[in-house]
Amino acid sequence: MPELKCPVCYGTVKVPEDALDGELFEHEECGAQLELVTSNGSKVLKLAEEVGEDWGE
Amino acid sequence: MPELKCPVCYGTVKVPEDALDGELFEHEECGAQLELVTSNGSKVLKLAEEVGEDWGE
Amino acid sequence: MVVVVKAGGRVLQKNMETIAKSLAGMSGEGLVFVHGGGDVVTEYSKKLGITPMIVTSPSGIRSRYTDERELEVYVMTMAGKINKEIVSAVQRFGGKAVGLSGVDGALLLAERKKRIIIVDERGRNRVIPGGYTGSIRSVNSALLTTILEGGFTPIVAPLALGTEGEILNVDGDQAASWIARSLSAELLVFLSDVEGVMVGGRVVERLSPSEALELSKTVGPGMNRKLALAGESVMATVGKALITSGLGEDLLSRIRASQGTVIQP
Amino acid sequence: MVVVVKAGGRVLQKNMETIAKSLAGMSGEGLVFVHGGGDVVTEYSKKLGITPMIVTSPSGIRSRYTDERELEVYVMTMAGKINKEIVSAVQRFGGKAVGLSGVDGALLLAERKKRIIIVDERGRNRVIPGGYTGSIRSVNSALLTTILEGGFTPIVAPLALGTEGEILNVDGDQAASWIARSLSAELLVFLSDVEGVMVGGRVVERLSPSEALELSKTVGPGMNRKLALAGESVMATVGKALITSGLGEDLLSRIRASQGTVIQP
Ligand SMILES: [Zn+2]
Ligand SMILES: [Zn+2]
Repeated sequence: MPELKCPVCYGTVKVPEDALDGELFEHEECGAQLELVTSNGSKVLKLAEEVGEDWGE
Repeated sequence: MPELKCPVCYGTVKVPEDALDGELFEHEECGAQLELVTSNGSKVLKLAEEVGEDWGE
Repeated sequence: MVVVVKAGGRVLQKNMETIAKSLAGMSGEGLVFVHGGGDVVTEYSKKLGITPMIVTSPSGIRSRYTDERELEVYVMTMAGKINKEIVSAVQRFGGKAVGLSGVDGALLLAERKKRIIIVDERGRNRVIPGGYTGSIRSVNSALLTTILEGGFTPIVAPLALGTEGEILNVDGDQAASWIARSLSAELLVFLSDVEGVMVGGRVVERLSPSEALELSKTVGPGMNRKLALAGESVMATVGKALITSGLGEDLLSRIRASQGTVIQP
Repeated sequence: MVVVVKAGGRVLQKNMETIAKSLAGMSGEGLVFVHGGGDVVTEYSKKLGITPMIVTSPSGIRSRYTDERELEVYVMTMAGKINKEIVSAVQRFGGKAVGLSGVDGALLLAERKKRIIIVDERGRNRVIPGGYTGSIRSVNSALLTTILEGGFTPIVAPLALGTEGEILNVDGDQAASWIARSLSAELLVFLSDVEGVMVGGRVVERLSPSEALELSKTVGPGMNRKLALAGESVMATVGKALITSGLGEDLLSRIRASQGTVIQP
């Protein structure tokens, strides 16, 4: 299970091997909602923002 | 070319071998608009009525 | 003052943005817009595995034969896709548009042909059961008046209610003409893909209603119907009819300047 | 006096004739009808070779994910097929109905989700680009008022205009609730396929708006949304909400007698 850096508290976040881009993780230590993205070919976590639940018929 | 009876003037109407049900013939002798139909297994002519041109988009 | 504008599917596909912008510019001035869209219906029929059947009447008028499955696609495409695309486009340009069909408020009442005459593939006249197409018999203009008075522009899809309450496919040109007559429109505009009625390679600029009816017997299919309807409308209650191009950028000025073929007493 | 009634696609498919007859019976009394029809959209998407994608939000709300092609089918099915079928059926029973969608007259304005959170097939939360679905933000009731004052019954398909003038898919229950609030409706009715809100095998007969909101957190999907919207509507400007069955023959008397779950202060 890879360990990535939390961009909010700089702590460590454990992410599953098979995690996909867009996958969300709440960092328990700081409460931040984090999103997995690929940046320059490597997986990093960024703060998730501007997301909501889907609505529609 | 089969000859059928005109139901209006009782004259003779010549109809092509390959005529289909619904096909229309004007009987020149009496001017009647006639429709070919199958009745009890044989082809007969009846007076065509209540038909118009198609309209629609 | 009421102006009724009709555009067919081909013109709309080629020039949707300009048409929507022009309609938005005339919105609130008593404008009623009627659209076609037969080509898009054909496209979706094909996608759904339905082969469209085009029939030709003994007088040479070609039209789509509409069975139950085709009617369904017709309603979805005309009153759903095309109508709402126009409505949203007009509103993007600041107009206040309301999509309707002849079914809504029993706006258009039509008679369905129980049996129709077609010229079959061997060129012979034959009677077949009529499809779900109708010939318009009356207009309930109450709904149109209500919506126009509310400051909205009705965008009308060519559907009608049959005598048994069933939905029917009706000709868009016919729908526009009936609506214009029922509202005693000042102007009825047919937007076509040519500059006007062409005779000898030139646009005929002006025709009386009776000249329009006469000429309708000799011009090509499509235009013959528009010309006859234009003549009949002006003979009834419509002030003036205009057959002009729906292509190009200057649509609004073409209409305001009556460029094209004008049918007027 | 305004009454807003909402029925989903499943109830409509099962009981179309009775519903149309009941709507005709209430026509002219300030009735607004909002319909769903997700199942029919799915059916046509399949026919057109589009695989519908259903997404589940982290709070357990399942909804259709609408890409551009699906939106097209959605518009055709909702605003075309289903809407015009209801309109023609209501008119067969003597009502005066006008089919609309949230796009017409800019009736419903919605915000599109640029990005949405879903629970993916592995049960994990993930962000994906938002489809063509919207969350309603405002209602322009001018068109509804115009049409109601004209004596017609609006039949509303759950579409809305997005902030860039694009057409969006919105939830029918949400549409009904927003419309009821904007018109300060006396009554908002959700026609469901059960007798009312069930707790312990029994219909809950009466709830205050805050009890409705509380209970909405524990009842099953579908009903949770209706219950929350019913509570919020009555907390705002709506007199009373009713969640009842849209099946069976006695629809009109069920509504008039407020049989089912009543949400009232
Ligand atoms: Zn952290
Ligand atoms: Zn004879």
